[in-house]
Amino acid sequence: MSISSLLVPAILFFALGMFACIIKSDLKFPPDMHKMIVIYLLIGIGLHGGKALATSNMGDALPAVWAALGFGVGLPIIAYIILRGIGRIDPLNAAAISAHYGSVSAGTYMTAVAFLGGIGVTYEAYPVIMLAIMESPAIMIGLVLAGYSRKIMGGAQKGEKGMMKHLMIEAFTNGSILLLFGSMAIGAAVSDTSYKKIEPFFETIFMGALCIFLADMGMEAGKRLSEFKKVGVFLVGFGVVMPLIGAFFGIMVGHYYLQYSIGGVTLVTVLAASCSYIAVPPAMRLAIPEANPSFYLTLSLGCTFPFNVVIGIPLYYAGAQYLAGQ
Amino acid sequence: MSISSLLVPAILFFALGMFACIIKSDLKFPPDMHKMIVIYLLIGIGLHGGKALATSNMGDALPAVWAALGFGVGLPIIAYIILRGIGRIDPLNAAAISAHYGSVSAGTYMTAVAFLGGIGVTYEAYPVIMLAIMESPAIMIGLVLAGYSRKIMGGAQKGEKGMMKHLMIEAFTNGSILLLFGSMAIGAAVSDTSYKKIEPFFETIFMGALCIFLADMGMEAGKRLSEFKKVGVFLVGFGVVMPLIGAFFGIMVGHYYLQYSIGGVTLVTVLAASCSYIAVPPAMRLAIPEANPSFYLTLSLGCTFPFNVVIGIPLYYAGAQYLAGQ
Amino acid sequence: MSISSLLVPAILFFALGMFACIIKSDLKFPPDMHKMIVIYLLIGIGLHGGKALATSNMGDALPAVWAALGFGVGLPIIAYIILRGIGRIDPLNAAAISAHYGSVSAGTYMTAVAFLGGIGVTYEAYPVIMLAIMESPAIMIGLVLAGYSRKIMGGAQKGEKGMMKHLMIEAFTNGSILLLFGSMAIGAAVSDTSYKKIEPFFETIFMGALCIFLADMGMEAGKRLSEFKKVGVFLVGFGVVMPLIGAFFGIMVGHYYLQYSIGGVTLVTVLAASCSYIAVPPAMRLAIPEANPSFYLTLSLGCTFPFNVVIGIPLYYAGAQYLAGQ
Amino acid sequence: MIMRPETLISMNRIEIVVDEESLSDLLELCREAGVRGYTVIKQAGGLGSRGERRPDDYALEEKNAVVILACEEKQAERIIMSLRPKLKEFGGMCLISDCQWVIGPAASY
Amino acid sequence: MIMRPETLISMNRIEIVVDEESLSDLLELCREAGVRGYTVIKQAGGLGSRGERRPDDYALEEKNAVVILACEEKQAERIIMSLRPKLKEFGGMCLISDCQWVIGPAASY
Amino acid sequence: MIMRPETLISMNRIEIVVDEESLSDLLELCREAGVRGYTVIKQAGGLGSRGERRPDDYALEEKNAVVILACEEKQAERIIMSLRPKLKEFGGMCLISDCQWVIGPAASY
Ligand SMILES: Nc1ncnc2c1ncn2[C@@H]1O[C@H](COP(=O)(O)O)[C@@H](O)[C@H]1O
Ligand SMILES: Nc1ncnc2c1ncn2[C@@H]1O[C@H](COP(=O)(O)O)[C@@H](O)[C@H]1O
Ligand SMILES: Nc1ncnc2c1ncn2[C@@H]1O[C@H](COP(=O)(O)O)[C@@H](O)[C@H]1O
Ligand code: NA
Ligand code: NA
Ligand code: NA
Repeated sequence: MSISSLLVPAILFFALGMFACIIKSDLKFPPDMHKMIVIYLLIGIGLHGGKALATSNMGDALPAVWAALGFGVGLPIIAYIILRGIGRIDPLNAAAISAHYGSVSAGTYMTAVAFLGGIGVTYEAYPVIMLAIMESPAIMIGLVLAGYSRKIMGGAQKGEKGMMKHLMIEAFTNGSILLLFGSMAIGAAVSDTSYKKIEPFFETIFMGALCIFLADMGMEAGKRLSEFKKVGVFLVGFGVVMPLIGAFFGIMVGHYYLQYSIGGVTLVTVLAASCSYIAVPPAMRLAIPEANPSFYLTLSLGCTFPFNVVIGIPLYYAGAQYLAGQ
Repeated sequence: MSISSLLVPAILFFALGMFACIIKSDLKFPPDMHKMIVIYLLIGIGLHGGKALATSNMGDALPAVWAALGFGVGLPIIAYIILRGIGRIDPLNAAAISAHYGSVSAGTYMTAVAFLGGIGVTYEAYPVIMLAIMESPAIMIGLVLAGYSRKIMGGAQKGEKGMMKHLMIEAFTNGSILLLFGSMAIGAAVSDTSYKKIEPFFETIFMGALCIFLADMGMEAGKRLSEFKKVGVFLVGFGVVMPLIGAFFGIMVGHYYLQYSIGGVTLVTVLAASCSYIAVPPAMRLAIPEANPSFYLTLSLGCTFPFNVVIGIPLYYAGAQYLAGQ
Repeated sequence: MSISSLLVPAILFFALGMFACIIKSDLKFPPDMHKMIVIYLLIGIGLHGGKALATSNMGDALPAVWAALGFGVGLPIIAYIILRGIGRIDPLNAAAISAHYGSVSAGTYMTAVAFLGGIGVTYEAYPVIMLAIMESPAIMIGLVLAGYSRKIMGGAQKGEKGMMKHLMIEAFTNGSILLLFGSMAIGAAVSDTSYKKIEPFFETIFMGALCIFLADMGMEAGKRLSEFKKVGVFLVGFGVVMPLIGAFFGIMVGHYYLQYSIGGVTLVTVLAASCSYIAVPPAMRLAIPEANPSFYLTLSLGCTFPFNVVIGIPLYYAGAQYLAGQ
Repeated sequence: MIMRPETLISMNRIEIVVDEESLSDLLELCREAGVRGYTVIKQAGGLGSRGERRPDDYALEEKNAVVILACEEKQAERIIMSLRPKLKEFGGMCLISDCQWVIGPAASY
Repeated sequence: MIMRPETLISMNRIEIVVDEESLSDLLELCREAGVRGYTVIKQAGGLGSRGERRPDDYALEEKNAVVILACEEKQAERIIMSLRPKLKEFGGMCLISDCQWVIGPAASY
Repeated sequence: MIMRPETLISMNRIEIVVDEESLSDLLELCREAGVRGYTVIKQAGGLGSRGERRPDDYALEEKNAVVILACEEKQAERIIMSLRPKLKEFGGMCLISDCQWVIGPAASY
């Protein structure tokens, strides 16, 4: 694997976006462009995943589901303990931040797919199921942690029950999750002839569209860099260490429990290491209005996402190679 | 024709959009995305049609033009008689609704094209001309029906003449119609070498883009379902029966008068059965401000469009097969 | 070269857009659509250029750089002299207009690329560098001319220095320029395997997307036609003659100094003949607030751009052919 | 104001800011209170008791809507009284001030 | 208001809502009446005598524009007088109220 | 106004129009002056001493932002005094008028 094969266009565009932001360029993508590309990418990844799953044994997908639920529940608890125990972060902010780390970043996942594609590595069909599943439990655990935090703070538990139900519904009707699940179902249902007709749009041009998405994410991440001071050294450090902790569990589960190939292990690791910036932030804003959104957004978008895209993915891949004894 | 070949991705995405709306998901596509895709699809269909027409005998297109004008004038009158005679709908609302049924839905047409493509059925080049022609006469007839309605109601005829001229101009300078005609002209004019260069954008990825369009239409249709109560049982029923009446004339004209192949007859039937939601609603809002827009929009988007997309198209295709003796 | 080979779809779509505007159609593309396509096209042209440059000798690019700087500095001075000497235009408006003619229009450049592609003519990799370079010096010269104008008008020189620095920074951090340079760098850096993955998006469908861009530009140009009266006969004439003067220098430099092929000479001529409507207008609005924006925008978008797209490009190509003795 | 009384009618101008999600509830209440005209501006942002709300934030889009409503004093009172119990829940703000309606357009107040 | 008179100028604030299609005619009239400053907010929606107008409706986009205009009382009267005959045609609404212009920015009224 | 005093609080309504680029500076100043609530509408256009500004122009997008701010009279004075020196630089306009805050939503003024 040469250096030039590491220069995946998607990642370079991410760097370009970040660079534009750092030199204070007036480069700006229309907000709707970003939304459109996200919709497109989610459908594309769903269709592709669904098609792959249709040809594989559905029973074999079960361990992936368990792993996803395990990450969704376990990682936020670990994050919460670190934030409270080592960082002395106040309970509600700790709960809000933790929830993000149980969830996943579809952008990071797709970058990893681009990375593997760039170096010609194949992977299993199951990680995409994990991508679709992991957002919901993380929101639930975030709410449980918030309830716990409020209890230890002795505060009122006003309307917790109603909120719980409200958020559970939201976690399952969330647009991104629905789009991903729906496209997976469609990808699995349609005939090969039909799929061929939509393949040029959803697969052939996918990697190029991903570049534009990542350029935009780079600008978004760059914007958040300026908030590092407000967020503090500990939290910025957490934004780099927590993905590594997640990655440790991810690589172990991927290799020993799921027993996937190098590509598959890399993807599972990326899922465990990444953290949400789509469904979880609005849910936490609603569930824990006392928490400061600039904390979790800066960590997620300004810290963990860039770390995973630029350093994490090649690192996790190297780790997966090492475990596989290559 | 197996069940799975009926599962055209475009129609499944329509169902997904409707489902998202029914379970009250927060899934939402940017409004500009929809406009962009419509522009793209209209150009794509126009170019494709123009290219096909360039290689066919222009004289043979004339019957299609007569058929289009016949539908545009005849169907609204039938609709008006039903709405007034059976439904006892007040004259101005009846006029506004009727106009929609003389016109066509490009979205339904493209879904039918996707459907035929999915099962590998070919069709004539002429129906696309009908698509471009049918919007304008329907608006004119709507205006005539409104004038007639006002007369029988004994109301003032203020400024009818000026409005007539204004709307005639608008019917011919309407953006969508212009785009369709313009692209047809361009498709017919350019050389094969030139066409090859733009084909990947306007043809190869067309079917995928159509999926996103239909997902959005599904959400739009889903939103209108909640208005069924306001609109009343008769009108909802009309929204299902009227396309069937249109389809009857369509299939007869397509098979006996135009003598097209099964694919061509299906498209002609779809044109006659479908009803506008692009050029006619704003025209009627202007021409008949007394009419309640939620009536015609609910019928068009919430009733007739979903009916045609999900049930109508396969039904019309089966009918065309039956007539052709297959 | 037959007439039909001149009927490049991109140019026909430009005509369609202008036609829509002239007949007062309500056709309108969402503003964000235009921005998105511009972003896409700039990246596409950058990547393609970068890839081509990576395989060519970088030392050979130097003459192109000198030519670009020469055009950027020389053409505005010529324009200023004509505007002041013949047209008796007031100094500040003259300065603002002049700056535009030292710069380039990426849209015209891409149309020329489409034109050459349509007739199967190849070209050198270097003109794209000129495209990226020429925007900045033109802004600088505009500022110098404004300073000179203010001096001969005896006005106050308030804050000239600060403005100079501010605009210099802006000229180099301008989003479009950054996108172009960045994509060139990425195109040059990535491996062929990686490039292949993004090629379908950035190259295969490029020409089709360009059509939509040009349809929109046609509407924009059409809108400006109505301002011709306000701008006056002299300036409208200048908007046609100035590109021809630029073209003269362009074709000479392209043929005798750079010694490019017919395709390359055509592109260099187009660069010299075209005039900016992206980075220069906002810079001039800031630097010379006294100048009337409707002057330079009408000239650039309503006059020079349509002239170059419809008449200029084939003319410059014919000129290049003539010089090459074909 | 030296304009003649047949030109102007004394009225109240009510200006309400709420989350976009609460907008349809608010407008429903308004219509129930007999309001016959209002103007809505969406995509607004702001600062309030719940902190900043940014309609153009990338990951956390929070949009406000501004509702402007001109009506006669009596009607204003009725509206305010029927809105008040819900205002607490909606959050945002509700202002009322005096203004003159320039006679001309069809009366929609 | 206890602020000193050199800080504030008594003025009128005119607020007009019309269809976006009528906006350019309205602004043309304003400029003819000598208006030297106004602010325009587009993409507004609302309810009025012609029913609801929704700027974000899928099939029937109807947009209003809000024009805000600060000017001296005399100027306001002139504007109102020259606008009034057209207001009937434009529809929408036109409000006028008192306000104070905070001296500071270049006078554009 | 015949409404009871426990319903309404007398307040000032400040309305500022500036370029979108100056908006963050303006809001920074507001927050420094202790403002606890404001509403922002972006994408506005207008006419002023620097000519027309069009937010939807193709080649020359110039956007204004409208800031609406309700606060108590004393606070208003403080805000105006601390804004005034910068208003010249920002351009645009700043209006102040009287209004009533309808008690109900959490106090954010
Ligand atoms: N004093 C105020 N002046 C202007 N707008 C306000 C004020 N207080 C609240 N708002 C608006 O109301 C929204 C919601 O306020 P809140 O419910 O207090 O968070 C804010 O985002 C502002 O747009
Ligand atoms: N009483 C009112 N208060 C606020 N806005 C109004 C009022 N009446 C009309 N409008 C606005 O003016 C637009 C057109 O009104 P109309 O011409 O009466 O249909 C409406 O869509 C509203 O945005
Ligand atoms: N008299 C006024 N009434 C309303 N808005 C104004 C007025 N003067 C200026 N503005 C607004 O302030 C912006 C900038 O004004 P200026 O700095 O004077 O060019 C204008 O584009 C308008 O939106
Ligand atoms: Na994670
Ligand atoms: Na029909
Ligand atoms: Na030039």
